[in-house]
Amino acid sequence: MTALPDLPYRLIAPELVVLAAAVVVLLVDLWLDPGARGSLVAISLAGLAGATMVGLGAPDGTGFAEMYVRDGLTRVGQTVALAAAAMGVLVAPEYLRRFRLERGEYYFLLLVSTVGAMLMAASRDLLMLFLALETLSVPLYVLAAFARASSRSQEAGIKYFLLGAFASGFFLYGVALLYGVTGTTRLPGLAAVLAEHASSLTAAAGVGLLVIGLGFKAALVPFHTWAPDVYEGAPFPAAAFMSVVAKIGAFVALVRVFPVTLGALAGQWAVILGVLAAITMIVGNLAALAQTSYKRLLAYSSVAHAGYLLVGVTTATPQAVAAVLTYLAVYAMMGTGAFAVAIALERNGREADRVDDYAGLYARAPLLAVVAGWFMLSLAGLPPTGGFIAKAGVFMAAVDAGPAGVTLAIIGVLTSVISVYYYLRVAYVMFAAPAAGDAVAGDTAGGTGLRVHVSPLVNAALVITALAVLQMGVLPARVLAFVQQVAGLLK
Amino acid sequence: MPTAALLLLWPLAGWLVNGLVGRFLPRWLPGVVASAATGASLVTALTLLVAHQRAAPVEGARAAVVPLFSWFGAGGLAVDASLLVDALSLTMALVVSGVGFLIHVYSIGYMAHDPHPSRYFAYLNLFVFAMLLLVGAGNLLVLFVGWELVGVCSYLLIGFWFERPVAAAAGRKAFIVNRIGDAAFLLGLFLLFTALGTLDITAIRAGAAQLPAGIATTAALLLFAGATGKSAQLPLHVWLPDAMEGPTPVSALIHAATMVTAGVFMIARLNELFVAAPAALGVVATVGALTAFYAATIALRQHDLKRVLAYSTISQLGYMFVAMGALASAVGIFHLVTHAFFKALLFLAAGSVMHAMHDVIDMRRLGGLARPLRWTAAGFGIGALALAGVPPFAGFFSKDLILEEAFVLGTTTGNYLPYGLGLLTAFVTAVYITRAAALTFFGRPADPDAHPHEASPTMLGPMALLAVLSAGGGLLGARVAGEPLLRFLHTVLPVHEAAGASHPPAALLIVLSVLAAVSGIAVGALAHRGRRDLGLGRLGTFLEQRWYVDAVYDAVIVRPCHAMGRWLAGPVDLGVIDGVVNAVGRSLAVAGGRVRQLQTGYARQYALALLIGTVVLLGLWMLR
Amino acid sequence: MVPSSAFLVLSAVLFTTGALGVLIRRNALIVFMSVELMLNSVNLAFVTFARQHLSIEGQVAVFFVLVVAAVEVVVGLALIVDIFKTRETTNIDDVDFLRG
Amino acid sequence: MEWVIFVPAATLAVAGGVALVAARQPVHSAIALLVVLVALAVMYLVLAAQFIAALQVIIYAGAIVVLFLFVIMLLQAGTPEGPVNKLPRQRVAALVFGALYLAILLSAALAAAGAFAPPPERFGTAQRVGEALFTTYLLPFELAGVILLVGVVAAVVLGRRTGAGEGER
Amino acid sequence: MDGRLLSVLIFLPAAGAVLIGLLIPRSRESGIRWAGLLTSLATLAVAVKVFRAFDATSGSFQLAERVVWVPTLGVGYTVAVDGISLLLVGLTAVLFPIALLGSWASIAERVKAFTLAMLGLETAVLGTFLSLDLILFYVFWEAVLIPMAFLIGLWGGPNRRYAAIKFFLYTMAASVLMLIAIFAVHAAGAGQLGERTFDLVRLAEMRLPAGAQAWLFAAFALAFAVKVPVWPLHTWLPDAHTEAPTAGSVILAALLLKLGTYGFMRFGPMLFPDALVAASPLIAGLAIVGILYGGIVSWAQSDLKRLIAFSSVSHLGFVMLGIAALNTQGFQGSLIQMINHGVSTGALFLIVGVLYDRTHSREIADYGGVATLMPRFAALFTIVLLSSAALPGTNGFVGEFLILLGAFKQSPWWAALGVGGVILSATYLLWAYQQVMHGPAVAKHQDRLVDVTGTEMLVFAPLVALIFAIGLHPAPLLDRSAAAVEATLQRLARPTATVVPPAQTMRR
Repeated sequence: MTALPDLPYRLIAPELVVLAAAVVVLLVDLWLDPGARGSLVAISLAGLAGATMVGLGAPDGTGFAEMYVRDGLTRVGQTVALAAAAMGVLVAPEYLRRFRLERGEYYFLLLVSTVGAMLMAASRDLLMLFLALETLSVPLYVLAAFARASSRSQEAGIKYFLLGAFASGFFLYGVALLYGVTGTTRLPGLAAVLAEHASSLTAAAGVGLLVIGLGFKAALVPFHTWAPDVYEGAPFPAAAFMSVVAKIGAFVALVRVFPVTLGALAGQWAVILGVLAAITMIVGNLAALAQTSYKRLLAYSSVAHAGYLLVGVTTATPQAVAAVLTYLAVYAMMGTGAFAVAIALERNGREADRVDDYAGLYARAPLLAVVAGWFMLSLAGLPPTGGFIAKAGVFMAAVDAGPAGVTLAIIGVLTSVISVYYYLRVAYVMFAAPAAGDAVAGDTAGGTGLRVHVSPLVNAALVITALAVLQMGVLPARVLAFVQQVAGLLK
Repeated sequence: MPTAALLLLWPLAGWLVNGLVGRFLPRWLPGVVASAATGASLVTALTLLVAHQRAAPVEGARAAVVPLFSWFGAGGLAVDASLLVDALSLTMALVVSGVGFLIHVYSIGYMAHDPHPSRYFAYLNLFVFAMLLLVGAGNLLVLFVGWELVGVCSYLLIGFWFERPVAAAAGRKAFIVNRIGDAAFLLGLFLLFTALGTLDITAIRAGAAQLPAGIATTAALLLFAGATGKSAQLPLHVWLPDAMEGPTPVSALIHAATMVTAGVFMIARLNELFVAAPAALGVVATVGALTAFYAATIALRQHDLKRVLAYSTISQLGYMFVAMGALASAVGIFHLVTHAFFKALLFLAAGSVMHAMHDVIDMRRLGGLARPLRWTAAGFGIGALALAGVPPFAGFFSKDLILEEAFVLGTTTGNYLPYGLGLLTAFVTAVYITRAAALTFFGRPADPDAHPHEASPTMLGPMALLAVLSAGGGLLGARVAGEPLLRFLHTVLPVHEAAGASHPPAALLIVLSVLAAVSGIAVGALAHRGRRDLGLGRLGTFLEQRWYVDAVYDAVIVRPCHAMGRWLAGPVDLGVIDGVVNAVGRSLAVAGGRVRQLQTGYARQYALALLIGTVVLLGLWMLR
Repeated sequence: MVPSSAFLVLSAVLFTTGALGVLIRRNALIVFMSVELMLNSVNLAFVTFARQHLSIEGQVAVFFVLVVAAVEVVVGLALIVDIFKTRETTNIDDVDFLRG
Repeated sequence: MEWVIFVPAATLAVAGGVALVAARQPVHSAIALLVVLVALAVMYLVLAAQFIAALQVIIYAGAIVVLFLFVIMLLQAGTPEGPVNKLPRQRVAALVFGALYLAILLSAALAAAGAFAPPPERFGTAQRVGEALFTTYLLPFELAGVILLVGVVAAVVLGRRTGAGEGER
Repeated sequence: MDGRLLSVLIFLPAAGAVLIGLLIPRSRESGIRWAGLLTSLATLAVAVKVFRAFDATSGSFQLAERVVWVPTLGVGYTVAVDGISLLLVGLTAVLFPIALLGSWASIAERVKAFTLAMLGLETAVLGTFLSLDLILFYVFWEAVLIPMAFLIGLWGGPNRRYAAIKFFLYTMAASVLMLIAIFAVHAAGAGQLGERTFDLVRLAEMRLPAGAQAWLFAAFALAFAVKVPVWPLHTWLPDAHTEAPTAGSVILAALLLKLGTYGFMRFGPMLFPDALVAASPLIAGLAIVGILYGGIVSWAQSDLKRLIAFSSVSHLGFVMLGIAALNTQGFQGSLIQMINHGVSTGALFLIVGVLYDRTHSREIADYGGVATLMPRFAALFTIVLLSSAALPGTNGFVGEFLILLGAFKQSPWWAALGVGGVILSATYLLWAYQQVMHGPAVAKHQDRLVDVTGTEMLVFAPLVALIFAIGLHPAPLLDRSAAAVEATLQRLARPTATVVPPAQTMRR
């Protein structure tokens, strides 16, 4: 009978805190009179905040038989994920109330999914990674379908689920193959053995399948097809949350697997990832051009951003990795912010999803319009927003890395120009005077049926994200320094 | 403040006064102000002359440079606005301010009923200022400033009655044609600067001799091209006849007496440069001669009295260029002066005719005016005789000298064309001016119930003075009088004894030119007795259509350019250049639509996409 | 003694069959069963490699796959039931409101 | 002598797989799935994974397939797919790329194939696997628990009756 | 304040915008107008202070401020002024109050947004002229686009949306490649200088290999050329000009186009001297094409604003020609010409604005005989027109003269072709003037064509003053820029052996 191993629970304290919060939410929800659901939000936020504290305090180190590692990457990834989750919580309640979706499970699922993302950042074992991935995904499937009565929401759920399961099949087979070659699923061991079997077909296929599994979550073309439909169908706050948290998880994992673990074998995968990045940037932006639904537009934009992020992963220098993490942080903020704007709006009692629904927003709520415009600028990567710093960082790293990087960077900036068109179109609609054509059927006599739902929480989310984007755009030094130093640890 | 500066300041002040507050003054005042300003300049010019004479004996060449201020500089270039006071500039200044003053006075009467006197006189003063700046400039660039400014003034004054589209168009034409010349002038200027490193006229004159022949010739020709624009020589003469749309005094001052002579003056001013460029001189003389003849013939068949005078001006300017080309700058200037007198006189007379006939100027509708307008007629007569070159009137002396010099040119260079054409032109000149006089003043009035009345003293006075000058001005250059003007000018424009110049049989030449003049008058008088006008058949229409030059320009230059503009603006700019830009945008949008169609909404198909992606990706990966 | 290649071939075949099922069948239930088939083929691969490397990891992996598969089935079936309630169909092709 | 077991089992598995995919009725597919599962359980035994084989039978055959059958009954989804195929070219494309994919997979998997050494004592028993799960794989094991919890909650969320007009957008 | 004079200058308008945005409600329109105007005037005052503090005798960068901005990337907040940027800064500070005053009446709706956009734009433009850090420069450079696009898109003419998008995307598409080039220069700097920096002065100390220079300069040049705009990259300009509101057109023509020419003058010699020298014939060629093409096409326009837009293509062609001459006269001329074009074309757009405010028509055909109805206006128009046609005595002449002289020294043919533009400018300007102002007064809009008001006079007064002041006494400007121009041109000298010509030093 072997003794129980040491269990460094301090290492996984942040995850435990969030998990605890989730369970508490579940329990409280059971015997809570449906008036005081605010406490659930409070608990969730408290959990997330606590986890952040603990996480920043927790020591570096590995544990659980090398499966779990807490290093700079973990720390940054988890912090970003937690922040994104907090925003996700903030934007939810008012919307859920408006559409009678108030249920404690929402927060439970959200929190658990966050735990999944956090563990993806920390996994150093492929099986562990697989389970983290599922912990991230399964709640998202449910969140997508959270508005059960709405057939669109159901459709989002089933599509996301079906394709997700399909993709994880591929991922798993990849794990199996790598296990077959190396006899282990630990990333460090894997790297060591693969260094010998550099030319092994199995290894190549295995790694490739991993890319597909993670690429699916990250919505890389051609594994992105679920994203637009799911975002559109899912309830707004759910879409907001999944659009960022899934990306964070997936990309931190990609960084962990490729630059960090397989950095030595970059020659093998850099080209492939580069091609993927290029296709993703191009397709994502082009498709977004033609969208009339705000959610779909953001969906494709998130695809495009995945492309930019992947440029960083491909470049794989410490500088690039730092840039990717920065980008994730900025994206988390501006992405949620962009969704939050729409969540605060309602057109004739519908959720305001058509871009035209925002006509005359400036006349109705100038400040909101300005904030919205601000997020659009940031998403488009124009100075002086965080979006610019993020993109600049990635492309700069790419250019530093040499000709291939330059090519990617050029594709990147040119496609960003395309993106400017559809982002500014939204801003333009908001600021332009509501012309006759903009009026939506059933508009009240007051001109437009645009209603703004002032909710302190959503406003808080808007303010925080907007300021974060500003901070990253104007005074990014400290954040970048931190991330840079973190990236310095990887080598 | 140097006295020379006052020369410019008076009209400048007059311009500012009339331009800024003129509208609020009583309508008679602007004219007085303007005339006073010009008069003051005249006085200043005279005092300068006196000072200049006192400074030293006539023979010794003297040029006083009066620095005003440093305009601008960059790198090696330094442009200092300065005035150059010497015999040449003084002569010109006197002519400009003198004739200018008379015409100002005349205008007071002539424009008495015009609604915008202040604007008119403001322009007039501005012109005088610009012209004085031109003639007084000590720096080639400053000269160019005046050169352009007079162009603007002429644009403004030709188009003074801009309600009439014809006038507006004429003004524009004048400015643009001048601009073409000016462009060439600028290039010449650049060449001089790059070659000599300065634009100071004195320095250029000093350095010209050392210039390589090629550069000197090129520069001279470029500058001459500028002169053809300003002085209405072939091929840039087309604007001057149209300029007659302006008020008649303007035609007298600008388009006869002063501005158009700027080209001649400029060549005199840069005499040494042209001396250094014999080839260019040949061109100058030839172009001058051709222009003289060409314009004279056209004058034969014009019906508009002022147009007759306009072509006559072009023709006479041709004479001056012949003189310049013959290296007889002083003579050229002499003719410039006399021409200023009699041509101004003729125009003023024509003006008084218009005034009397309520702006009718078509000679076919005039006639028999000698009786009602006897003073005017007398003035016109004197001017005509002077123009025809009948001794002892002013024109005789100057033109005769020019012909002599042209003959000398022939003997030295073998190029007798200038002399031949010159002589022939003398005859034609006599004919057309006689015709004009006959049709206008003699015979039976075309319109019996018109009751013309003689002009006011303010108009007759200047005419009288000019008549005197036209009659006696010849003395300035007459050998009998000891050629005071010529000797005066020789201090700046020395006589160039060309190699192998055999002295011409002066007496014979005089006889010839007098013969040409007299016979011309006779022919003219006989041909147009009783105001019948001979049509000369085909030739007549050919001349009447000004040798079709304007038509050709219109067809070959103006229309094609405009058409090209439309073509470039439409098919090229919007069609191709902008088309490409828009095409890019559109193709992107289309691509976006395509990509969007791939998103069919069928989960199975998404799964297929995923599988295909996987196959391709793994394929690439493993095949590598 | 059966070589590991035999088992691997079998697993590959099964995986592909399952994938084809997902791509070709329109009945949501059959599609899910095809997914299960894919997962099972993965398990076979794991067990085979575990035997080959004589390391227990592969078998442990199978355990986790089983758990996840169970959860997925629960979620998936719940979704299908929901959709059936609103659309009266189990045909995955009828779920195509969202597109573009 | 393992071939004697392997060949029929493999045949069964493949046949079951094909049947699963090809069956007109979900019920038949479910049965086919069951066949495959059992066949694989046998394989596991051959591969010295007794415990896994047991789990296979208990969890899969015992729980999952049953769950499928329940739902099939519940929805009376016994009806075959309608004749209309909205994606005519899907099948061809699927077969082509499926074949390519199979090729890739085989080449990849076979490259990793290696000889079987005789397994050590009690390899693949519940004890061995259990030890691994509760020592080395403790964290994933706990995580698996979390996932199961999520499954439960998901069932609750998606399964309970919907309130009036809930989520109508 | 003196220590941070330039920062104050740059951010004063933005600060004012923020305050206005927060303190004054949208309804108080006149209050907003005044606040905006006062802010811009205050900025002008600071600019005057800068002029005072500037030492004309030195060609080095002055009043420098450098703050480490993003140490990890080597990005710094580095601003400083030299003789070249000084003049453009002055122009900017002068023109914004005029533009704001000029739109007093014409901008009726969303006054607040308009004012904020204008002030934001001023900060961006000033920042672009003053920043000496490549990233900072790029940030301001792009920041210019946003308010301008909104000015066009929200207060523009009927086709405003198309124009705004075209302006934004066209110029942006060209600039992004510059960003990549900036990164490349940065990378090269890291290699050669052993220091990760975007500091222009620092980077100018290295001399890149000719091949690299060619590519990188191409990327920079593309961005600048589109802004200028150099033929054939000009087609965004007519649309933008035509649709933009008067103030927008003024700023666009007077300042934004200068960003491009300034870019050539600033970055070409400092970072890519060899490439610039090599490319100068090409630049000159395109410039000449632009001069003639712009002139001829203007002549064929039926829309006043389009006509002026194409005239800008022609005038900016002169500026490029002067830059391509690569000698003192050329550079000085280009610099003066930038100012002149700012003044003259700005005034021309205001002139059109006066007409448009009254009749809401830009069609030349709709006018005729206006001079008889609006004599004072006619006088203004004539002055502006003559200055735009480069009549001696007005500002336009000095610039074009120096440019052509500089070009002539480089190659007589450049000048010979260039003077064609002098003729053309007279042609189309006088043509347009005659169509609009001369002839009998047409009945259309007659009643609405009242002569210019006092306010409008106030708008034009400073411009007219500048037209003559620069025309008669340009020395103050030329003297201030002379030293800097010399220092810049020094960089073009091929380095003898390995010694790199001294980069412009930086001092407080």
